[in-house]
Amino acid sequence: MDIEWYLVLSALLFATGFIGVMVRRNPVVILLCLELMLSAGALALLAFSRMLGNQDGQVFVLIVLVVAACEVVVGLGLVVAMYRRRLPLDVDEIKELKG
Amino acid sequence: MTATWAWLVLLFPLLGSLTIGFGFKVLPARVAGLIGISAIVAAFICGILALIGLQGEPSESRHVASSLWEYANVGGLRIDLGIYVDPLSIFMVLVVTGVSSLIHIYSYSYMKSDQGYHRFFSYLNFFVFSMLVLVLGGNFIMLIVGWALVGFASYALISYWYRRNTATKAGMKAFVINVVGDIGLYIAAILIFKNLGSVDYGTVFEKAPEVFTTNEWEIVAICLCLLVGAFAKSAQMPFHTWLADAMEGPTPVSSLIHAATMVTAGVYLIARCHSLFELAPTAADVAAWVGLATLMIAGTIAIAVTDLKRIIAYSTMSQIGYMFVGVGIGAYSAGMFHLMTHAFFKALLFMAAGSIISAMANMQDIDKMKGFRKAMPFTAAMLIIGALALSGFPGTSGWFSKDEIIDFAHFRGGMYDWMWAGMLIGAFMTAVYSFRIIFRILPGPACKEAEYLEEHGHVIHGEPKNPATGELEDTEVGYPGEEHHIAEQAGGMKFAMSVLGILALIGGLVQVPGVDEVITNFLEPTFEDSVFAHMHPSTHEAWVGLGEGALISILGITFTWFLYIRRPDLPVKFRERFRAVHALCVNKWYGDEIIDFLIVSPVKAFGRFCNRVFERFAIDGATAGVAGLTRSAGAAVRDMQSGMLRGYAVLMLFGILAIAIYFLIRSI
Amino acid sequence: MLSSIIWTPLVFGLIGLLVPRRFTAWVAVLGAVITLGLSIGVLAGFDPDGGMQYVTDVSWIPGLGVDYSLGIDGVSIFLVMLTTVAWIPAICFSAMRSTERPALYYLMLLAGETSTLGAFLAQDLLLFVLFFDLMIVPFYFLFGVWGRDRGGEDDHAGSPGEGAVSVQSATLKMIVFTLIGSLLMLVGAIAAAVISADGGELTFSIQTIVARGLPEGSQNWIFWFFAAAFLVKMPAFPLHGWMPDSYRAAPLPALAVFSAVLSKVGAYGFLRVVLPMMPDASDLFQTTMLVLAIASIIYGSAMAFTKTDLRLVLGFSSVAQLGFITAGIFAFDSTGAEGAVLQMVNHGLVVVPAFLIVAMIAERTGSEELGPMGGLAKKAPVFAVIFLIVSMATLAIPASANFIGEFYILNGLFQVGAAWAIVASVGVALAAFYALRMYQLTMHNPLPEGSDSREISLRDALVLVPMVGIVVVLAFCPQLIIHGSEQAVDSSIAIVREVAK
Amino acid sequence: MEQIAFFVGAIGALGAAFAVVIVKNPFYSVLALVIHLVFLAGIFLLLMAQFLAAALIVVYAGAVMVLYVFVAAYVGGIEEPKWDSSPELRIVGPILAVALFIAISIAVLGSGLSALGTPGPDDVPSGFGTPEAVGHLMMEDFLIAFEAASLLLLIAAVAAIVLAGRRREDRKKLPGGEGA
Repeated sequence: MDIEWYLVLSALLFATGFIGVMVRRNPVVILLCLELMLSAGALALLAFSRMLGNQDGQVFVLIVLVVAACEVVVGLGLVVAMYRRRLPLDVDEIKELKG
Repeated sequence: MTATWAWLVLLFPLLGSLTIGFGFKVLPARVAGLIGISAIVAAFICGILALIGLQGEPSESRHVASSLWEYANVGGLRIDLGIYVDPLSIFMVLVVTGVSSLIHIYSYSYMKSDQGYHRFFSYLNFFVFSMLVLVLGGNFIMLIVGWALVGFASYALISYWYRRNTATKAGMKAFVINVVGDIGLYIAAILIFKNLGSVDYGTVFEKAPEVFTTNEWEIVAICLCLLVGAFAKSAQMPFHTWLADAMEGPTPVSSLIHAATMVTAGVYLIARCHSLFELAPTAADVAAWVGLATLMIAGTIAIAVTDLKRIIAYSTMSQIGYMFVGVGIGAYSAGMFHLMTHAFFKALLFMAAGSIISAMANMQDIDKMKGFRKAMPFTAAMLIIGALALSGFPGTSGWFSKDEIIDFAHFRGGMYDWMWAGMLIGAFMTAVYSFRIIFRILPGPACKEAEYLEEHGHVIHGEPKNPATGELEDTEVGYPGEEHHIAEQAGGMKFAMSVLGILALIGGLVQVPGVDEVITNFLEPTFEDSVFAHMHPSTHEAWVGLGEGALISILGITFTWFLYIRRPDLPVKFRERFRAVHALCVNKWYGDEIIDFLIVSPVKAFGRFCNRVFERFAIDGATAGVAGLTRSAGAAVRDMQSGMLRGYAVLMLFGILAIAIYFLIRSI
Repeated sequence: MLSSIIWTPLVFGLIGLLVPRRFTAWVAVLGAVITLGLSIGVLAGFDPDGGMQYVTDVSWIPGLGVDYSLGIDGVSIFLVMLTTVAWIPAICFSAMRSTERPALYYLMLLAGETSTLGAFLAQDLLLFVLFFDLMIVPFYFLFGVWGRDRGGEDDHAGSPGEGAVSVQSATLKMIVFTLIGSLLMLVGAIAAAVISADGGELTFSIQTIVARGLPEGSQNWIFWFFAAAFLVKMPAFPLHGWMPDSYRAAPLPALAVFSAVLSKVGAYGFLRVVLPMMPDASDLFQTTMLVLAIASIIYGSAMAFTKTDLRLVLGFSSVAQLGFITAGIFAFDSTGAEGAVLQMVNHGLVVVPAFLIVAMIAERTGSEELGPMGGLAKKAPVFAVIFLIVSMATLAIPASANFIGEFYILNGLFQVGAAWAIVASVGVALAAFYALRMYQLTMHNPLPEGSDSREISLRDALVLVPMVGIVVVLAFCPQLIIHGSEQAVDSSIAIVREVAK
Repeated sequence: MEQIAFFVGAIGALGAAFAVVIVKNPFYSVLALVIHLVFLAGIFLLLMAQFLAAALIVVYAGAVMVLYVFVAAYVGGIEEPKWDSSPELRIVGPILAVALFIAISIAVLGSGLSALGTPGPDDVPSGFGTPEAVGHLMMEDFLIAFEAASLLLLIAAVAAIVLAGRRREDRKKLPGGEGA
């Protein structure tokens, strides 16, 4: 299987994730979509790693996974905090940071 | 050697001023006064030694230039800290130091009870130093330096009693008008440098005839700029308004600075630059005509005002007008001669006036004075001598000097005959106003101050009042003290006035037409390059002129006698009848108002406009505009900052896409 | 050597943070004095005909061609001397009074000295811009933290006649104006370096850029980018909008050095950067610059004699004086430019004591407004004489070095056109009026109730007298400065004179 | 064989991804993501990344997703409100995403890398993608990155506790509230 295919798949997954970020309003789902985009990135990295026969890319992916985990932890922490404060779980409603 | 003596002439007054100034806490008042006097006397002696040294030279090389160090030198504009000694400057040095010595001696007694004794002598010595820089300076920049320093000293002494608002205002007026004159000199010096490549007297006067043709506009411009300086310093029209106000200063100051020396600097300037003025006859005529106008107008004012010191001040303006006419029409040595005799009799008049004013407890209005003849015989005698010399009574010094100028105008003829006529009218007015003082103050029943003096032997104690406004004085600071001294009782004053009285009487004998012409001969080396050097009225013509002068003077005195002694009701009637004329004269021909209207008000209005309108709307407006722009730009961006997370995502995507597309297009 | 001059003040400022509170001020004084000593050492070894001297040149950011390059010539040496001299009285004056948060205050003052010296000594365009921008930072804090609101409802001391000013808005105005100028100058500097490199090796060295030259078209806009920064800093009409408020809010010792020295950096920049680097543009815009300069003179003088706040009188008189300096520089004449350099030093030397005197007057009368003052000379003859000398030097009375400076400037202007000189000389007459008015309304006239006429204290006299002494010495021999700077000034204007021909 | 495996994995991963985006209930979204990750792990295997495939399943699909499930269950299956403040995003979003996809594809395929058209070199070092090889790299070449990542993880853990933990004043206000 040519590397191109993997890269195109990765691009598709990334775009799908982005659609989710733009369209959905539930923070949990947006976080999930971010996971999608990250995994797409990981896929691209692995594809290049395979193409070059170099395992550095695999280490990158591992780091990406760690970062993703961190992001999940913080993101979900925020979601829980929002819920605790009886805030609506809708990113459009949470806009106190506007200028 | 001559140069060394000349430098010493400068050094002594400066040292005196600094010693008194720095030692004001240590030195007893008497000692300070003595230091002041001895510094000036030392300068006078050095002046005489310099004169002897100079006379030892052959006539054609009778000028010495000397320089201490290079003061500034850029792009060919080299300025030396230098002096230029020739008969003219030595003449001025002797007049200045001589009269100053006497006035210092006078002040030593007169200012005795003043609280700022040290300050007074320090300033006075500094003034003499500055005046000597002015007359000795070896280039136009040194001239400007001296010119401005005397202006400063004059300011400091006019507002010497600085607690008086009137005094500080008068000082300011004098200073600012003099700075305007300084600027005239700046521009003249720049023009001279531009055309002649130097500001040194020697080079300038030598090269000027080669560079300029007669009445070329540039030389006329130079001379007119010099005249601005001269008019301002010598209180000629239209810069004359400050001199009368300058009488706020102590009387010795009026006597020294505003009569005998500083105000005649303009005459010295024209005489010094005579080779320039002869290349620009138009400018010289301007000087003469302005002098004539000033002498006549000042004469009318002097007849009308009633403040004793101001009458003498206007007479000073008038006499300087004569000098301007003299040096303007080419009678240089006559002009300088009149400068000298004027210094004698005008200083004398002021001293006598000071004596009377202290007897009046600082009142200066001649309407209130009467009958001092018996109370103050010595002062009265001196006052009469001064008035006689001023009005040109036959035999006195004023007779010889003034009539020499008048005569020269007639001698030149043509347009100058008009000046001759004008000056004769002026001479008549001179006699009137000088004897108006005499006849109002001396004879008649004694006023209460004179009576008090006669009975008690000391002057009456008055309320401390500002003589100009009648306000009560703040006696705590800069107060002239309980009493000034009067000439009858103070040795110093008596001595100074006696010497001046003698000089005023017989000083003219040095220059008697056909007999001896000391001044003319002495000054000849300076003026020998002049086209008028060998133009003199014949002895016969000169004596005819003197006869006319004597006639006018005696007529004037008789007329005044008739007016004030014989028919004292007439002046009042005149005043009633010609109310408008009288108002014009009393208000100094509205000179203050005209200057105020033409210059001061527009400048003030401009300042107000800048402050209230321009600053507020243009500058603050622009600042506010910049701030507003920033704010609205912020507002525009703020709207994009919606807090909508998804919106941000979209924007980010737009950005990513834009960058991607840019690189894609580039890679094609 | 030059590096040690630049950094010594900052080092002492930092030491001041470490020592006990009561020594802080004296550490700062020591730092300023050592800096002065170093600069005197440089002056002693300075050769007036030697061009650029004491050169330090270390590669700093090689990729961009930026060097840490210092050097001193006839123009900068006297401005460095002025800086190191001017800071001492300001610091001593503060040291004799208690200050809030002294360690930080002196650190800021000394950091200001470091950056100012850096601007005068930098020979690399980017280094110059950097120091130029750094200058404003310590003064922003000095004005913002140690300044105070003025002229409010009950603020008798703050000259209510001139309206109210808050520190925040004043400092904000100042920083916005200066930053806009500085940013434009940064753009101009980068553009100058890039354009002059023309694809070759990039360098910011001023001398190299001057040698390479800039194309005429680019000069025209780069000129204005630099001019904007310098004119704001001076400040010149009509870019002085920040000045009145900041001057009123600022603490006086800091204001003294700010007005005396920082304004000169702008004029210095014209002479060091603009004229040699952009000769064609300078020639092209000569008339515009002269109009601005003359407008500054007239406008500054007119404002100075209508203002009643002493600080504003001095501030607007600075506007007028800087107008003279700019006019002298843009006359492209060796007398004019030399006069301008002389005047920079003179004005700096006069302004420092003037502002400190204002502070002392305020201590006596509790006010900085001219109206209700007067009569202070009553029991303070020495104080009055010092102020009199300062006022006379301010109005450039002949016999002061200021007069020689002004006279040379007028002479230079006259070579451009008589009308310029005549209009400019109106400023001389107005100066006489406002300087004397300032002196008279404080020292003369009756003493009002509540004012305390008190002689200057010995310690304050020790601060002021040396400054006045320098003014007097220079009055006797301005040639000291002229001789040292003539060659450098001539070389600064040589290129533009070529072009102008 | 390889192609079949790829297409199965690709279709499964894509389908699950769409499901994540489309499904209304967040709980189902989480489950869809788990499915997506399983298919993705298969594709990882095709790329000779055995260790990562395992890590993806164990750490991600296992541990992290459990966290999601907990949170989704905790906050409840909230339906999104019908009213959308910016409905145009429903159209604009996909269009932009497609544009992004096209841009990335052009960038990748048009880059002219000749190796893209190959399945990659055959002579990969032995043990490519094994835990041993990755572990060596991690402990030798990328030690700092590894340590940094672990620190990041620690910080994130603390942050989560701070964020989700109940504040003291909250506790005072609601003494009977749910424990933190």
